[in-house]
Amino acid sequence: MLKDLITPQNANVFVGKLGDILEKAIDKPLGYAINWGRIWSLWPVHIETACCSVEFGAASSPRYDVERFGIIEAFGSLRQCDLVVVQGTITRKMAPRLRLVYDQMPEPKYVIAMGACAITGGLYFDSYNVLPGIDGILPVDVYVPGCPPRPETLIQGCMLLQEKIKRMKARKFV
Amino acid sequence: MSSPTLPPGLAIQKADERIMTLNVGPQHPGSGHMRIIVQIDGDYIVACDPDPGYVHRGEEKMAEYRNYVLNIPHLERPVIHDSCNILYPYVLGAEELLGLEVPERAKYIRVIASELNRCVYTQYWLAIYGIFLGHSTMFMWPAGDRELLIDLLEKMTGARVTHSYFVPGGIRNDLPANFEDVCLRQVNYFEKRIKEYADVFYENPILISRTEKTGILSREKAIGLGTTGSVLRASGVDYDVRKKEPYDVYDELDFETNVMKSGDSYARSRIPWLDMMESCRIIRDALQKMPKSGSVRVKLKPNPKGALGSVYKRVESGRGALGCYIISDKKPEPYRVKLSVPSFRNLIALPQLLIGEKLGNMPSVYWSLNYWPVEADR
Amino acid sequence: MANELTEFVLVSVALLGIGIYGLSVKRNAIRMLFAIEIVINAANLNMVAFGRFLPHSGGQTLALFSIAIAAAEVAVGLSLIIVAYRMYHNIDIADFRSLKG
Amino acid sequence: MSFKKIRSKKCAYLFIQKLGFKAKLVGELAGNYSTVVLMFGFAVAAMAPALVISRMLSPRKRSNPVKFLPMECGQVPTGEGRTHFMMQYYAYILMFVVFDVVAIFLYAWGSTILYLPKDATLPIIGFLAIVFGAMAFALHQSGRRDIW
Amino acid sequence: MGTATGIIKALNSGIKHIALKRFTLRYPEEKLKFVGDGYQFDPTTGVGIAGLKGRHMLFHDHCTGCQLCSIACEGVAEAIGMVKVPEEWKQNKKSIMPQIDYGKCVFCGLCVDACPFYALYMTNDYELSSFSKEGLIYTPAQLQVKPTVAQDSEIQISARGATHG
Amino acid sequence: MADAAFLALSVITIGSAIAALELRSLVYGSIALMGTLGGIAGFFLLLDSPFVAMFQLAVYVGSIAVLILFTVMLVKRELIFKKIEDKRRKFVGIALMLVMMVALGAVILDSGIKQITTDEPAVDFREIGEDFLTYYWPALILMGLILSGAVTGALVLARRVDEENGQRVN
Amino acid sequence: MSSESEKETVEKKTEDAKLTADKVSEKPTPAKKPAPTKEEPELPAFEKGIADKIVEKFGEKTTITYVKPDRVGIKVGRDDVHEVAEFTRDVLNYDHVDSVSGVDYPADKEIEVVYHLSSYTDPTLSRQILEVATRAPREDDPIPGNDATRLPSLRDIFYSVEFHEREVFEMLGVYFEGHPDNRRLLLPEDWADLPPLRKDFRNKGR
Amino acid sequence: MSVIAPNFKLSEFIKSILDNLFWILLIMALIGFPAIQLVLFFIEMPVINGELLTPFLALTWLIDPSRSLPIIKAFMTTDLFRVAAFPGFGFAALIAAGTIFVERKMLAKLQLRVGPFYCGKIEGILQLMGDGLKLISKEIIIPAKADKPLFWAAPVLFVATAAAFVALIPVAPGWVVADVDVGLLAVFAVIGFFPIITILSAWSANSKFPFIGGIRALYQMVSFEIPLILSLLGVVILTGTLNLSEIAASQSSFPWIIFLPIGAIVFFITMLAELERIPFDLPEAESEIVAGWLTEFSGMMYGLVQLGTYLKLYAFAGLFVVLFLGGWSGPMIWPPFPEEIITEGIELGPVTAQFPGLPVFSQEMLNGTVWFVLKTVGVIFFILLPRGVFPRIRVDMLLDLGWKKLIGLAFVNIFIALGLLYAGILGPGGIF
Ligand code: SF4
Ligand code: SF4
Ligand code: SF4
Repeated sequence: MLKDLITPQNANVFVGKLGDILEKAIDKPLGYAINWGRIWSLWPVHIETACCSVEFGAASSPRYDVERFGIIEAFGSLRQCDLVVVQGTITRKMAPRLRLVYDQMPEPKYVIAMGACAITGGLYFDSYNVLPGIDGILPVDVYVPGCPPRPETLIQGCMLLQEKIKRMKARKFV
Repeated sequence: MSSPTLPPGLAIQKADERIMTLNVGPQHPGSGHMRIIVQIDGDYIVACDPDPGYVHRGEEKMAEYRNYVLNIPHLERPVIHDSCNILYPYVLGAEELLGLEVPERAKYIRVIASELNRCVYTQYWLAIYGIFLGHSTMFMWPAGDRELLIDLLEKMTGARVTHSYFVPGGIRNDLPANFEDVCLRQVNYFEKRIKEYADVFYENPILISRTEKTGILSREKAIGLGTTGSVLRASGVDYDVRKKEPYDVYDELDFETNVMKSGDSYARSRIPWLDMMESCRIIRDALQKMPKSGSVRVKLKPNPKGALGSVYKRVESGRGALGCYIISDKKPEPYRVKLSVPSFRNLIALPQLLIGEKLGNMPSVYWSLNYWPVEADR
Repeated sequence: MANELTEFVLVSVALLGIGIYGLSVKRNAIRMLFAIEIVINAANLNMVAFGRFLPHSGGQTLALFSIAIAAAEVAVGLSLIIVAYRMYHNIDIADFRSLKG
Repeated sequence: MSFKKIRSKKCAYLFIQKLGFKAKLVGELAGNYSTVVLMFGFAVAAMAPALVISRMLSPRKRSNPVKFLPMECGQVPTGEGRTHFMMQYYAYILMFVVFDVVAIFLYAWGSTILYLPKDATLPIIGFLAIVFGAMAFALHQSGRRDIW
Repeated sequence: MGTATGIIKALNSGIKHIALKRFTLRYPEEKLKFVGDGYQFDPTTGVGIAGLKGRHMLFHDHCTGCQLCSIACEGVAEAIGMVKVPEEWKQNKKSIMPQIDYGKCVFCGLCVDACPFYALYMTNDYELSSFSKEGLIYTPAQLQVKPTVAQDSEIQISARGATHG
Repeated sequence: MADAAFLALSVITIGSAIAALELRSLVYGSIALMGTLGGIAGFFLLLDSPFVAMFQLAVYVGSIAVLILFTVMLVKRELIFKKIEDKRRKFVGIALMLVMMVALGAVILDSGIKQITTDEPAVDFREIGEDFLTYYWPALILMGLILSGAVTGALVLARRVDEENGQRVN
Repeated sequence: MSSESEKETVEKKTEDAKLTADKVSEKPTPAKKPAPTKEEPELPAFEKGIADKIVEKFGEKTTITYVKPDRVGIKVGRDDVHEVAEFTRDVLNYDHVDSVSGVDYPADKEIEVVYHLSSYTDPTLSRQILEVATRAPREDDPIPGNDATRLPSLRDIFYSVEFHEREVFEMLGVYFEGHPDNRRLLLPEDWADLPPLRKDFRNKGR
Repeated sequence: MSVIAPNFKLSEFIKSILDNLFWILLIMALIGFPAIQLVLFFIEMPVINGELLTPFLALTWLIDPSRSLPIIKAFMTTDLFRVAAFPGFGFAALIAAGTIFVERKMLAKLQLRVGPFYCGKIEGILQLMGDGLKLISKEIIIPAKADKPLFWAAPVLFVATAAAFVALIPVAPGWVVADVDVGLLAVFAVIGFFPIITILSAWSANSKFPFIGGIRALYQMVSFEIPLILSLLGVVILTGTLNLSEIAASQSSFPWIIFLPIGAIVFFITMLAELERIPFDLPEAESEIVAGWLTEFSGMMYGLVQLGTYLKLYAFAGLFVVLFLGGWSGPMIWPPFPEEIITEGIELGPVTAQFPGLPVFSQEMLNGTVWFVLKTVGVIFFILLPRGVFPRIRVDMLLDLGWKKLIGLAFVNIFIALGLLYAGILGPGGIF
């Protein structure tokens, strides 16, 4: 009787079940931990596209100090970054470069559209050289309105992004 | 204006082999919103080609579709942290075209606002200069102290940077109650703070040895290239529009212009700092001389029409002389608005200064030109 | 096993052989430099080994001396290679022969 | 010789508790150094899994060939990455090779100086004088731009 | 020696700053005060001067649906669109009111200047970030909400540096 | 322990010596050369001469290998990956190598070297310095002269002669 | 040319404007500080002198558009602009160009390029701006660089116009002969439309 | 519009952890213990307390805490413990992690701001963990034309070399991973590996900016190696030994920095340069060459390089302490263990368990470690401080400084040491 049970098929099934259970067991805490890490260590890439970079700079100044949230500004290389803050107007000259920068960044990566220009074109809705918002070229996670947004608004946007990351799935598969 | 020659010992045998072309920008911590294509031979820059235009938004074209008032939010966008100054020549020109007369008190408030804005701009510039030199504290201190003045401007205008404060015929709203005291207190503290920068920045031997004798712009070259502002004054030309062609009430205020002879990056970076102290002086002086009450704005008709003709007005902004050329053809919209911006005028000096320099000097020389890419691109 | 002199000497002989092979076969100037280094090292190994087994400080002293000379030799050798490379844009010894005229 | 004499004479110099341990058997001393190698190996063994785990955990998208281009400031890169490129300071590396030898050589002298008579310093002074001469010349040369 | 003293001076100044107070405004806990000393903001109605960079506030009982704000905004950013409001509100005859898209608005305040009936004001409610573009469009009903003013920090200057308190 | 170390070191040293000469890429060749040099340093350690071993590591691996790598990176990319050798001489070279190794090995195994073993304590490294300063001091001075000559000569050689018409075209 | 009548009107208007401007500038300085602005009545004479010098030298080739306090405007034909610029630099001591603006006049089928000259070295000229305008023919179907819209470049006289002229070239399609570097500056590399500052180039929705 | 999944709850997280615990225990019971027993049967066991460690004995010791102490003590004398935990990798990594946190907080304080604050509730102490977790779950990009083996190996080798450097630093009397009689030379030998790894990784990335950065790093490290070596010669002359433990022990009465301040200053400056810290962070000068030789490193590779950098920082600071500040020597501040603990051990309240021979470490060792750590932290503070005060310098200035000024000063230092020795102030028969 016991011999009947121990067959290769059953063993396979058993191992498969064990694997499922293990994956389920590991998945959640690991995902939680990874997401937690990602939340507190958003490193924005150093790309300035227009005048909103002034307020982006102000956000990392001592008065607002985004480093409190683990956001460090001084990263040179885009290979180490995971957040694109599109700081304002995207002109037709800048758009391909922005896309390239986004493409070259490692996964996972997030996009914040900062300023009216980055969201819809803002003031430059009728300009000949400005894209009407960056939705066409990048998948945006959080929109931060304003012209330029106050640093508080940007920080609030970052907090929203953290909230969003918390609810994302950390990995596709082990 | 002879073409720049290579430094001795840098004649190149086979150009294609030893020269490396670097794209500095637009995603580069040391480029701002532009691209500089540099070619280096070892450690020396042998060719440099600035490539601006990444923020070219067609402001001048759009200004032709909007009337004199609706243009205001647009025309301050090129330099949002110096927005009072960049609006100033436009507003002066529009006033001349529309035949308006500004109340005395508004003139003083304009001067105060524009001086505050000059400091705000310069502090931001200084902060970025720090980043370019690899000095993170030099970013943080000015960027933090700048907030003191931003706070004042916020009290005056309600906005942190894009104030839209100057309108043809005066200013948009009066000063808040009790503003003078707060302003005096914060400006005094601000002045004390920027004096503390001397130890860590301007008298720091490492910074001095890094920037002194690099990127030297001689007096003749500075004049011939038509540079302006701190770049010009660092090369020994005493030219400040506020002194030479005083607008509003600058001729009644007491201030000096700062001139240095050496024309190197150090002088170019030090002049704006000295200018900030003068600005503090101007602000205090203006606060004292300002009429304590009175109207601040002449009422405008809706859709005012400009007189036929053209005006060219200029002011001294944080970066240098800023001109605005307006042509009007008796319509509510100006026929043509041209901003002659100091950044664009100073950009021409960049290739001249960089060729023959070491690669390590590139960021400091570039940013010492007091260049704001968004303004140059308009 | 390692307590005998012979093994060390044999290793050094093997290295010497490899070095001589490299010197005779390779025409790449840098490779030849490698071969020379290997030969020098074989010699050093011998010196130190003998110095250890006939306890005498001379072995180590000479080895130090030899390493120092080798450094000097490499500096000069590489400079020569660079000069030759700059002239001929190649590092093939056969090309350098025309140096003599 | 003199060294042995001083050692047997019981050094009055109290800083030194013991003189170097001397190996009787061939290869005995090497045991001390094995821990350095062990540490090296341990670090490799501990850190390589970090990369493997990271490779396992991280999301990967290789659909985009642009991603694997060399990074060049948001520009599609041009030209060769490893060009034949040199800075003007090649002379310093040449100097390093020679003076590194000299500098470490001085340790052979420095660590023995306590056990030697004073006149044994003379040769090293001569040696240093020669090397100083060479170094002055080399530094003078290396200031030139055309050395690479 | 000048170099050495310069370096020592710089180090000294750096160490001195470690003892200074921090300037940081801890944003989510503290918020900038717009009330009082010098600020042009009325806490009771929640409205400020036209330049204030916060979202707008619409007083339904004043708005006549005259579209002047929308026309003013056309030259700036085309952020205001007039939308139908439910008939039962009975605020104005045409029952249209401005709806503002904050994805476009640049907070210039020209619409506030343009409104002849004092129906539109700017407030200090700047926390407008959103996950989606749709979330940035504020309908007349949303615009009517008066922002809460629980903000109390301002710059204070003491002997140990400027702080927020 | 020492035996195992000896075996491993022999394999590393000889293997990487062959690799240094035979690997296609010069950069990998330099790395293999570093392996050889490090292996020799290991032998020195086994022979209880740590000073020489560390000297070997610091000088050979730390500076000579760097210089070689640097020079390798200086040459053109094609040349790094090109094998330059005489096909005809290859077999002659191998034969030469084998003959030499066999002959020398036979001589060594035949000679009295095999009898040399020792129980004496190793030579302390301080004696090296002592040697240099007392008995070998002319050699020390000579070494100073050689090093000076080397650096002078190398620098003079490495200087580039400017070409007059070498202005760049842009 | 049809612009003459317009020019006259401009002159009249500017004179009116000047009067009002005088009034404005007199008012705020009643008796506080007489020093810096005292020579105001004489100034137009000074500017007149500048204008006269140019007219004296070039006669018919140039026309004076306006003379205002601190501002003089002259207008030159495209063939003489080089000469006039040389004269202003060498004799009148204007040493750099503040701005170069291109203005499109589709009605006149012309494109005007306005140089604003000023001086750092000459203290008497420090308040002055000399406006030198010149016109190039305009084509309705522009092929920037390859049509009749051409002007001589002033780069060999005023080095500072280098980037300005590049900008005018791409914004209005005026090709500057003798400019060493007539490349694109601000617009994207793949811009294939009309030069954007021409009046017949319309922004979207306008 | 992005869809947002329901929030992840902490309670679920805890529950899943409990799940995991259950499974781990189950697997341990079913597979782990039998495996351990098997291993214990077949492997030669050490003799502890005069008893051969048989599997049964080991099991009893596992159950009775007081009897397990000998095992721990025996384990602590093995090389593995030294390498992995106390003076070796674990200890160094801990200090490195602390350094990163302190650096960020201190820099922030100097710049009048807060620094990491929200991560980990209390002043952001978990910031480093957050960064680490992020980096480990980040994609690693290998550029298409890169030399893959070298590119992968470089960060690991970097950490490993730094670890080998750490191995040479004595922490307390007798507590050093490798007690080597030519320790100082071994240090130089290990330092010599860093430029090679740097230039190889830079070359392998096949990109322009890393290559320039790598070459800069090479120049920098190489040029400052000679002043580094020369500046330490003074100490060697005065002590006559190359063993780091002996050098540290020789300073029981006074540290060498009193007699050789110039050497200490030169060593400190060269240390900054070798560590690529501001003002000498040219290889990573982000405003000139993006991130230097780190430009192409992404994800955990970058993390490893950072770890290596900070390990190196700890090692250099430790070396400075050992050579110039007297290593572990300092007045005894560690309270002596009460007599009964040493003889009888501790009695633990309700569950009566006695721990005889409890103080695992001796009092001297703990005191020495405390002093060593204190001094090291002080030195690290001074290494970190320039980052807030100085800008970056330029390559030619750097080379000039290294080759002209520092080498000259180092020789001045050597002659001071010689003078002290021959004037009879120090050395055999000297005053001190
Ligand atoms: S939103 Fe405003 S501040 Fe930001 S880029 Fe656009 S115009 Fe500039
Ligand atoms: S808000 Fe004011 S301007 Fe706008 S529709 Fe209402 S009443 Fe008219
Ligand atoms: S503030 Fe300006 S942009 Fe915003 S709705 Fe009003 S007019 Fe339009």
